[in-house]
Amino acid sequence: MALHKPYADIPGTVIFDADQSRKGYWLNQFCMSLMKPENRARYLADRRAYLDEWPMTEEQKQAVLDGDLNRCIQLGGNIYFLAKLGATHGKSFQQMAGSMTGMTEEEYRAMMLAGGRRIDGNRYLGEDGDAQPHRQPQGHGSGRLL
Amino acid sequence: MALHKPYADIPGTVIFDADQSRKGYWLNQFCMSLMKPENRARYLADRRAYLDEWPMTEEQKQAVLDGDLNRCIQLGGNIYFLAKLGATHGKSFQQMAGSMTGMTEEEYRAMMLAGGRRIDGNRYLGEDGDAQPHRQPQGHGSGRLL
Amino acid sequence: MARITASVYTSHVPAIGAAIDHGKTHEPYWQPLFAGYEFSKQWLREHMPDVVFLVYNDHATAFSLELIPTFAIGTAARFPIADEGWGPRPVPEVVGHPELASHIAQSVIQDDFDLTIVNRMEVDHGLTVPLSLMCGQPTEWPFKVIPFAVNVVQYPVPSGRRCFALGQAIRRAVERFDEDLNVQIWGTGGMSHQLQGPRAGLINREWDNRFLDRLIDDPAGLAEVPHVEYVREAGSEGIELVMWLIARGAMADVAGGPKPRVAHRFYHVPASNTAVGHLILENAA
Amino acid sequence: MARITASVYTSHVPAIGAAIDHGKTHEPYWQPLFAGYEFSKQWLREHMPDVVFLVYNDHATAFSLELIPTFAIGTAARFPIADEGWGPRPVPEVVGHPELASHIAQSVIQDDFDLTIVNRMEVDHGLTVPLSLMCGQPTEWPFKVIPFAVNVVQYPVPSGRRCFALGQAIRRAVERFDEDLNVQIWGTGGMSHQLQGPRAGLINREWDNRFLDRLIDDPAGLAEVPHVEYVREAGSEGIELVMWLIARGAMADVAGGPKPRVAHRFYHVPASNTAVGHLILENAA
Ligand SMILES: [Fe+3]
Ligand SMILES: [Fe+3]
Repeated sequence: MALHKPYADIPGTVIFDADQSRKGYWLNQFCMSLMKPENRARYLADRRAYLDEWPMTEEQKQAVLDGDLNRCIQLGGNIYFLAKLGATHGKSFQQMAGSMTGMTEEEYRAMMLAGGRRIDGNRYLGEDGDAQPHRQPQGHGSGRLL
Repeated sequence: MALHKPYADIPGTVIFDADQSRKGYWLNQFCMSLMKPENRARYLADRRAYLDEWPMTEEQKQAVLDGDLNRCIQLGGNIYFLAKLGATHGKSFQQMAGSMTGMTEEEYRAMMLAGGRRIDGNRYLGEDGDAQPHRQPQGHGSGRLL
Repeated sequence: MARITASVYTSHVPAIGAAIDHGKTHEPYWQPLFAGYEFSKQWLREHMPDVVFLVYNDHATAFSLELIPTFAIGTAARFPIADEGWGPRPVPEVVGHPELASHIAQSVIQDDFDLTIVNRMEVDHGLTVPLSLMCGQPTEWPFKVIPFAVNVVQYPVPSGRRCFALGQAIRRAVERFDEDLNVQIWGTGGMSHQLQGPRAGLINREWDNRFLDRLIDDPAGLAEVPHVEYVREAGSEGIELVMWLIARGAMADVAGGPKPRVAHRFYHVPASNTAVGHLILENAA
Repeated sequence: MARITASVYTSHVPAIGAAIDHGKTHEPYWQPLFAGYEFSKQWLREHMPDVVFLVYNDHATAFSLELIPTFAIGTAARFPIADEGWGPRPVPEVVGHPELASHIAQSVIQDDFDLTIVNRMEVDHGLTVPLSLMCGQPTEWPFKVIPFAVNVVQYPVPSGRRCFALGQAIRRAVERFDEDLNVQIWGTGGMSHQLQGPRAGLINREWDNRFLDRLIDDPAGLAEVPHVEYVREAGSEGIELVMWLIARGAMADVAGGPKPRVAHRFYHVPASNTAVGHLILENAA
């Protein structure tokens, strides 16, 4: 492995490093294009056709169509790029982040109002916090933004 | 003076620092536009009209129309940007540099073949080398590129 | 001579900007947060700077993956407000200070910081939300702004140590500028938050408050904290906090002067996904 | 493990590219210059690298005044050839090494060099002329290239000391890369030349040759020379020579290894407005 990744042992977290950035290049650049209102309109009019203009993998396109942000992030997406996609669909950062936990919007909002997710048990893979792989999904949401 | 300029005492030389860059911003950006063949064609078809599309000062536009590169540089131009202007007119770096000395193309080329301009007398303003202000112009050229 | 009179630290959560823009600041959800900035608005009116050197990060707005500067300084005369996907925020354009910005760029590049100089850049919520929090909704911002964008999006981001040293270089640069200017330096972003994955919504009050304590009293020690601790303890987007060390490094005590005065300290959870932290430190006059 | 086996230094005068592209290399004006590179082409065939880390400066081509990175590393898979006003040079596209480039970027950023990462960039004569001089006119370049662009256009440019330290960090980064790669580092630009004003055409043979001597034997001392000496002694564009210190800093002796072997040294005046210098230094195997 070329890059040293001291962050690989954090549960429920993908660090946007050079490897992820390379993988997600066109997915993220597609998201950037949605900063222009005319592109947002074209995308919303025919999502599949707009996606097909970009050299993304079929998996990446499907993850976008599904509104599956966890999958988008695994495939190289970064949340600040994906935020343009969310905004285009009228979704807030809170809705986007919440969708990735498997909670409903109400469940996630309630967690935040109660002080947010606890750090205990969520520092290292293999602990028993609610962000650990064996405890997913966390709620009654669809896991999808759309 | 905000910027310290230890290079201010070198004869016949303008250093492209932040002050020059700010002054020459649009002059240089105009030159950059000539990297596109369609812009070169439009510029050559009607130089004045093309220049009038840019928020340059009238002095800058006139210096470009005159092919007066020394003046362009005093007004904030940088040689690497101006090179795009030269190239658009089919001129080489040697023709561009030569024009700024007041020599003819042949005189300048002969100086270079003979080993180039001497450093002695040309390090500090106030010495007596051939680049000093009191010894300009140096030859029988027009001082203009065009 | 120009001088840095104070530093301001604040989160820059986009939802805060939306709450201001849509007139929701008195709603029960938002009221406690904006109450924490009432002091700050008054303080700013009484300590109005000529220029704010505003350290923030671009959130994939001006900089896409085509080009990622570690440190970018805005030397332009004006900076338009970006459209981040909802249309541009309805706030005034940002007016720069090209002379001071260029002077700082020249000085810190000669001090071995490898800046990228930017003359054309739109600014996003990272820069405009702190302005709104501190100034409210004026028709023009009441001071000039030098935008200073730090890469905290693609790993590796600059280290805390590097940011702290950069702040010191910025202070030296400002003090060498001939014009008599009152300059504040603002550090923005953070505090704990994670916007992605099953760990989204992470908040770490204890770590955040310890960060505030150490930022005040032990910034040099705090600057040694490695990236991975920010990510592990404060969430993947908590890494933004390294930017606060740039502002802190520019304070007088780091160069042997007196300790800054803590004019204000505030902490609140949540704003959207995020813990909000806020500090105002004044240099002795 | 990847390793830096040699460093190559050469001027990158655009007229040299034009002479190659237009078949003028045997004309009397050009013949002495190209004769100086005959050895080098043969040497390269015998010491073919997998990757060349190519230090050059962009000449207002990829970077306009909108954005000026002090140090930019190309991490893309391909780099198209720029149109500098005469149409693009008729040479192959440049193929990058994204994995090694990203690895180096990560490593040197963590070593406190504030790089700009670039994934979309056209390359100009500063990068392609050295390739043509060393490789001739192949249909594909025989190795991958990591473009590394240094700002030497708008003042202040990075100091010699900074460049020399960066070279050392690059060497450490290369040696930490797992794949077994033969890497060369090339430093380009210079030697003495001035392209502007009444002092255009300046050549300083003595200073240039002293620079070559010290680059070989006393690079750390040479790295202390301030910018203004380059400009004063070697012309306003002679400042490009600071880039050679990046390549030199990456050689083994700087990290306590054996002195490099001088495989080739060449100096010629003129190429267009410029003094041409060229060195090949080999690390012990
Ligand atoms: Fe942020
Ligand atoms: Fe060059």
